[in-house]
Amino acid sequence: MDGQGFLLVCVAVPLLGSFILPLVGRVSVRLRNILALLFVLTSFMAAIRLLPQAFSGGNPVMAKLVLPAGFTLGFMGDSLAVFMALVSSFVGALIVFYSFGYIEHYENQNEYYMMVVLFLGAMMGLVFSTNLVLLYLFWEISAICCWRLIGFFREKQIILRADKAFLVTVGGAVLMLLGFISIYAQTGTFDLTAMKGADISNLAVILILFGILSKSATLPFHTWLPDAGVAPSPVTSLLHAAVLVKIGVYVFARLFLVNFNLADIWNVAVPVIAGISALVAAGAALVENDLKRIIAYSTVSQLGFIFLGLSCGSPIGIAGGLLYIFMHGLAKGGLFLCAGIVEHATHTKDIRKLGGLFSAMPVTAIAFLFCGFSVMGFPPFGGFFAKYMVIGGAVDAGQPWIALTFALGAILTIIYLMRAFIKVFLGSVSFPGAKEGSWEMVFSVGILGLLSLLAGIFINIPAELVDSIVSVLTGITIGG
Amino acid sequence: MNGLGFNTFIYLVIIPALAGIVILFLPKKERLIKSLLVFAATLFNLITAIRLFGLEETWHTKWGGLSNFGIDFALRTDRLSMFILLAVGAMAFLVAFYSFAFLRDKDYGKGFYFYYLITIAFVNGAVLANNLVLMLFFWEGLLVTLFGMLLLKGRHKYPTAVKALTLVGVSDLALMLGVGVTGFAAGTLMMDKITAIPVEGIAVLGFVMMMLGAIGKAGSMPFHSWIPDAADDAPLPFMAILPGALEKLLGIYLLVRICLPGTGLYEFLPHTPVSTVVMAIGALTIIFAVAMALIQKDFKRLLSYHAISQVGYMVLGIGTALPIGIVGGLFHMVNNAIYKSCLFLSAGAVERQTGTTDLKKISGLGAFMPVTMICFLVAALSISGFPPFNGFFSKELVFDAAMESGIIFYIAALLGAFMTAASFLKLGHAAFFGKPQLPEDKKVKEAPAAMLVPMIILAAACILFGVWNSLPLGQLIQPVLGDAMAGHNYAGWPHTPLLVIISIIVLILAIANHFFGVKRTGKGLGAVDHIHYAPGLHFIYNRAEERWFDPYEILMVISKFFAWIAYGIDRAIDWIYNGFFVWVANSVSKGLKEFNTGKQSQYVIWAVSGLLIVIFVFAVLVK
Amino acid sequence: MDNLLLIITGSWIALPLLVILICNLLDKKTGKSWALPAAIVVSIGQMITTGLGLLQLGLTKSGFINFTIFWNVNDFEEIARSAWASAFFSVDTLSLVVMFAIGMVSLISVLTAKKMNPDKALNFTNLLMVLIMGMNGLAMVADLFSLYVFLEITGVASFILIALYKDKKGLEGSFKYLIMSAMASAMILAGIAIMNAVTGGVTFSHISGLFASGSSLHTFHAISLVLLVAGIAIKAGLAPFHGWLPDAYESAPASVSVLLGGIVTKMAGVYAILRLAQDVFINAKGFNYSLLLLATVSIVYGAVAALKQKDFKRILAYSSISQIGYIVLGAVCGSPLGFIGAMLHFFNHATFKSTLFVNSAALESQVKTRNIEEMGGLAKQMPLTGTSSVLALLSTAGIPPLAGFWSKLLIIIAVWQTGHSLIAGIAVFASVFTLAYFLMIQRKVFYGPAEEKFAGVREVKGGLAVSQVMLSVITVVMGIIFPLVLLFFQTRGMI
Amino acid sequence: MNLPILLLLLGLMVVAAVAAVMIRSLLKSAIALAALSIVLAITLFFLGAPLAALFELSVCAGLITVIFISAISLTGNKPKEEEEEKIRERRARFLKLPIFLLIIGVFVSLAWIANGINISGISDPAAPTFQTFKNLFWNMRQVDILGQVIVILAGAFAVVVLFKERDQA
Repeated sequence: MDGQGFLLVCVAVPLLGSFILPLVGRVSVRLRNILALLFVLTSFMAAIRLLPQAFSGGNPVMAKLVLPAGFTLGFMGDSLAVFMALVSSFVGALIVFYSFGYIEHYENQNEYYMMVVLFLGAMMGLVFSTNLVLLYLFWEISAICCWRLIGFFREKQIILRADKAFLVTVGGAVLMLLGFISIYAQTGTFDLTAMKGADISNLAVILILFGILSKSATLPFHTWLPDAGVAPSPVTSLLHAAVLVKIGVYVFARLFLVNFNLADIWNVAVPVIAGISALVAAGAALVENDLKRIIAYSTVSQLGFIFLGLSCGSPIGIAGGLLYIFMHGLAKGGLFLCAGIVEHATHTKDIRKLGGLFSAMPVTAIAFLFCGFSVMGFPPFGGFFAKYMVIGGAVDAGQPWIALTFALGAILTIIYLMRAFIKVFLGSVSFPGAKEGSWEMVFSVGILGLLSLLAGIFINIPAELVDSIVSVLTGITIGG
Repeated sequence: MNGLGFNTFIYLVIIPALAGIVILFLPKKERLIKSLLVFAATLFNLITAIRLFGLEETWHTKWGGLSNFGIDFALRTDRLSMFILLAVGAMAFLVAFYSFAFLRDKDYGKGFYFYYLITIAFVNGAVLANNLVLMLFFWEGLLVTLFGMLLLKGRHKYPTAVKALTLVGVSDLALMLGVGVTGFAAGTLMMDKITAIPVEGIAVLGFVMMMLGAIGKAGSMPFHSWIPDAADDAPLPFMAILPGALEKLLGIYLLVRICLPGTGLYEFLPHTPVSTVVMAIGALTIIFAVAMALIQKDFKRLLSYHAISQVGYMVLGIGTALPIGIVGGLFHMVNNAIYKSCLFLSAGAVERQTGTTDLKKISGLGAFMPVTMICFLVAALSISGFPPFNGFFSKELVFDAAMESGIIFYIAALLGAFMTAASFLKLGHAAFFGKPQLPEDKKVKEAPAAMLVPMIILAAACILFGVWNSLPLGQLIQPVLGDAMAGHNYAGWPHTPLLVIISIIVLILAIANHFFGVKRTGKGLGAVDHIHYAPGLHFIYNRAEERWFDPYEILMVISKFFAWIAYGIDRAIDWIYNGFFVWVANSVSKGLKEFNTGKQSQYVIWAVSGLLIVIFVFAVLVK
Repeated sequence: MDNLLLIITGSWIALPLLVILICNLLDKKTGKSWALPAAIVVSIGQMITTGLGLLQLGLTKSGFINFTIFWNVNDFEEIARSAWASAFFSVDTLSLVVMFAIGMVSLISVLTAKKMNPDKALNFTNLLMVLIMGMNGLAMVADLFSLYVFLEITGVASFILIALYKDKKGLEGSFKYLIMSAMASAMILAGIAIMNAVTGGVTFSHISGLFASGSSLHTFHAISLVLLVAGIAIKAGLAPFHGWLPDAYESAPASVSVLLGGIVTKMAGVYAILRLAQDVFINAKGFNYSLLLLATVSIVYGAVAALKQKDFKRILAYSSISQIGYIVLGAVCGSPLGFIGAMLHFFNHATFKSTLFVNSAALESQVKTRNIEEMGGLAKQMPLTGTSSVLALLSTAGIPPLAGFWSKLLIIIAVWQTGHSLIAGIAVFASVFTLAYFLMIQRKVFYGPAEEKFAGVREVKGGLAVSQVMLSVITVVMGIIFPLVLLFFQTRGMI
Repeated sequence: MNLPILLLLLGLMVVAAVAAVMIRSLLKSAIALAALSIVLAITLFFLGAPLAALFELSVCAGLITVIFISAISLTGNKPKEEEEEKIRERRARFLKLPIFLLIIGVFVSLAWIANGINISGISDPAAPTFQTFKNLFWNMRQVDILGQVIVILAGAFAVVVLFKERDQA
């Protein structure tokens, strides 16, 4: 199979495969689970297979369907896309695996697996698509999946929150669509490759930012994300780590770093928004008492860092932002899965009621701590490099004060994550009968915790990928 | 660049780290193997440091994709780093040796060795690093081992661990920002290529942040308050090695790296505002920490406050930016590492033998533990600045520099010296002299040899470095300053007799004060009660004991305050979605619903109004 | 004209007529039992023939096919040029697309009506055939006056259909519709009369020639246009002419509201606007701008007003007002892309709105209520209804990859491109409201904790189930094959 | 065209109009109105306005009637006594109408004759020349014819659905 084939496999297998899962589920639960995992892994393997060509520096793999009126649809596997696909499909596969243990006692499993796999498929489609409409299409598919998955438990309040998430993200998305349309009105095409390097109006940028910020849960469109914590833990993990919020930052990178020339004003405006978002969310995380909401606010806060890195305009910052996506994916995925194990064992998420779980679930606790350290940015965990590069990037772009703001945000990160950790795992024992989760669950969090550490120690591997993306983005190789 | 350089450099990091990992995977029972492994690793570390001594080399390799952002895996040795490495190696070896005995019957030995070796690896790495980010990597990595070590004695000790993690984390984040700004201001992250960035514009931020990082690691104010708590909650070898020695070494190392005249990262000149600020931090640290030490009633806690206050002298000395001050500061750092470790180790010996370090429960131990007492006395006299122990000489150098920079700093330093002496008089008196008093059913003997040997070596070093101070000064410290030392030599007896006389007067005053206090209360422990319970001071002391001045508590209050504001903003935004939008949509919709009554006449009226709209559009367009 | 074409074109009027004749002339019992199957045959036949027609159309260069009804006149060419002649039908892509939709919705309506008693079934079939003929005629005429005639046929048939059960509500709704419709007729007729007087003719080609030449608007032209716009707006149910629409939809029997909501009011009003915008008032600014305004008002009004409704069908009615706005927007913005969008949205609207009305019928038959407040958690008992309603609602709200997204997208693009960016913004944002009220439906009806009292509820079977599946498939497939649709229009030369 | 036929037609119109107003049953009244339209259409045609005649035929005779029928069928009946009361009232009011109309008609006719106006001369010169009614009706507007057929069908069904069954009910 050639590159194009792998590209299409990467997108199509989970997208189409998801629809047969409910059918298979009627026959055999086990087979359905294995198939779900297989579909996601297929994507992952295909993405790996695309890796050499994407990073060889030559022309990226393309698959196109030429249509009239600038509607040409296409998939392209360039380095940025493959990188994102790898991160998402890998974390996604772990989450699916985790679900085997987590979800087995609940109803609507068929729909669950279908939506999760479809969700990841949409992510694959989104990262590879070269057409704004196609991008929007996958964007909204992910919103649908998100809606169904958040409302998984089918309670009135939960559904209200699912609806809220759907409405806020769609509200942003339609404005983004308007932005796309204004670009279309200007360039006459939706094909990104055909309009590379175009200058776009500030109006279009604002409109697109509405979409990106609402999807990536940045102030003032963020409150749906903490509310979405009512979903099953693998789902929140998926939203926060693998797919949903990453979509926004990916599209930001794809549009504003790769494709269009951004006016200078945005190199200040976006970091300022991101900074406010990072601080406010961090503060809220310190007040919250619901474990998942704390982690969710943490995501909002960390997304601020990612946006800072991507938007500040210096190569090191961009590299940091991309690295941050990777590290945050691993760590935040792990945190939520740990929270899931805790919730599974104790049936509460209120950290005031929890405590002393370390001895009952040591692996989970340590994985939580590892992931937490990565998010806090302590070496030798992976988050350190990302955090440094983002902050250093902001300084490099001549915005030391914004960097200082983010350093304050990072301080708050330490405080709230440690608060969560000690209240849940340390202190007096609150649930004497609590047990460690099933082996699938523990294995998944263990892997994520370990990877958070290994990604820091062997930083050169992800850094190599990121560097090659950045050198494509900026057209130059910095330093030596 | 030769092969030897690389291998030896990198092994300083790799060997201890590998040994640590191996220990982690060894079964709990294999005590001997673990001990041997630790012994071998630390010995290797010491020998390598000695072998490398005098080597000045740089070595660098690409660090994956990071290299393209100026982040190389670059190491170097110069006089400063070799000096620090040597000190680290020596301290690490001694404390490891001590721990074998101390930890024999503790169940957290494995974890301690693991963290211990990793810590040494990281410290070595941080000192060796030539790239600022690489340094930051190792530097901040210590946070994790710090956290782990503080949790060793049980998970209920977490408040201290979290406190330490937070405070040091804050200073490390400051350093992270500082590294970023420094790299930006200098255009490179390679430390050997950065010299004397003028402290102006954006570089001010970089300088301040680097400084915060350095003094935070050293345990100066305002990043100090976890240390006394750790004294209660952490295993004693930890106190001896980390707050007592390695963290000071590392913090002061960076401080000197930043401030060294001529070759430092920043242009740091005497009699400048920045210099004054740094000195002020040093002076405040001395006074407040020692004032707190004065009133402590616990052996380890008292020592831990001294661990803070001594940093003040180093910061003060280096902050003067004068060669004499920097030499003094570095010398004091070495001396402090020696006598403070010795003090902690003796505290450990007391703890191991009696089971407590609470001074109210023990006294007159001198009769049972003479060797410990002698080692303690040497170190205590040293830290109090009695001649001819090493502490005296380094303090005199700092006094000299402080005098030159401003009399106020000198007075602060003197005040500190007075209280240091007073508190150690009290401590020594209470613990080792007076009527023997022991906790029940305890037969107290002298500590085992494995613990005594390091203490004796350290006590001996106190005397050696005092009497023969040209050995450390001439061989180790003054070369660090390089050209700035031209024409100076601070070895030997202090050069300013007047200051020496004043110092001795202060010491005599301290002794007088002690006897006054003992007479008043009738026991050694109450020697400073008249200061503790003095009007006004009493109030402040009480507040301090209630942690009113604890920067961690203040940080928490500020964070909470900020968090509530942020939460308010967050809820307000959420209300816009959950409340406002829904309310508007519902009320508009409700209005429209009520509008649609089902009456035909109304429909006709609307239709007519619609017709009017259409007519209006046409009318506008026709014109 | 070859024979195949003759059969195809002939069937559009002849087939329903034939069914009426057969069913009414046979003995009563047979006629009644044959009525609904015959109607199904007609509907499916229409779907097939329009499909064939589209293929046939691809062979022609001109993009349309003209054909006479009863007989060929000798001097056809001359007559066709005459400003007064309405001697032939003319079909183009638009006609065929809407006729396909007519066939489809009729089929759904008949499937929904399966349970009717035989007497009603015969009457229903008769009127449905009249309605189909009316709508087909509407789709094919090329003359203003004939357009009016078929509008009235459609109207009359639907009045009676609404009142089919002669319950009080049905009669009332029907009467409201009738009165408003009569007002509309008067205006349209007056408009046509004035147009005739000032331009000297009533055929599309004649009038469009005058408008296309760009000559300035005469006052009488303007008056005529005002009357036409207002009249058609009433027929289409554009706000603020919409008053009758929710009442009529709500009060009609289930299978009739499928028809009404899916196709009838769209044919009567929206198709007329599409046709006039495309073929007649080409550069008439007043026509375009006034309808743009009304469309925008409708979009917002319909979406907002639906939020607080309790009756399932009423929500759908308001939703229709909103969706009609989109179609009109695309039709009158003056760009070919927008026109294609409007045409596709017309079709898609027929699909998803029929789905939703079928859902409503299914709920009504199983749960015995249409009040959404009284339902809850039915997705478990009625998975098919639940799923198809989700698909339809997402399509309505314009969420990709469903069909509704693409057509809406084209419309918005066109509106933006023609310089009405503010309107485009409003239109796009209104879809969030659309989503909001549909989410409300989902929340209150399907998606929620299963309730005790509905434990005995079962999924619908038979016609309702078939139509739900069929329509859902169309919605999804249309969404997925959209690129091909676009290619099709390119070959048609419309882009 | 000759006057007598015209007068005959006009007379028929008057009769139909009066019938439309006076007849008790609304349905029959509507049919009378349709008859009136047909006569009017014929008149218009003879007077040389074929197009107007055609539209009159389509609209008034066909559509309007059907709409009336639908409307009537949708509305309910009043109680019998009340309805009769109403009709009596109306009859009393309109009883003078025929006489009044007759007098006016006579006067207008006399005035026309006195002035010697040639009625056949009034025709729109701008109107196109249609060869025959047949051509106009069957060739040029055959779509409308079809429409009429369907309209009438619809009207028939309206009656069937709404009247016939109501009586049964």
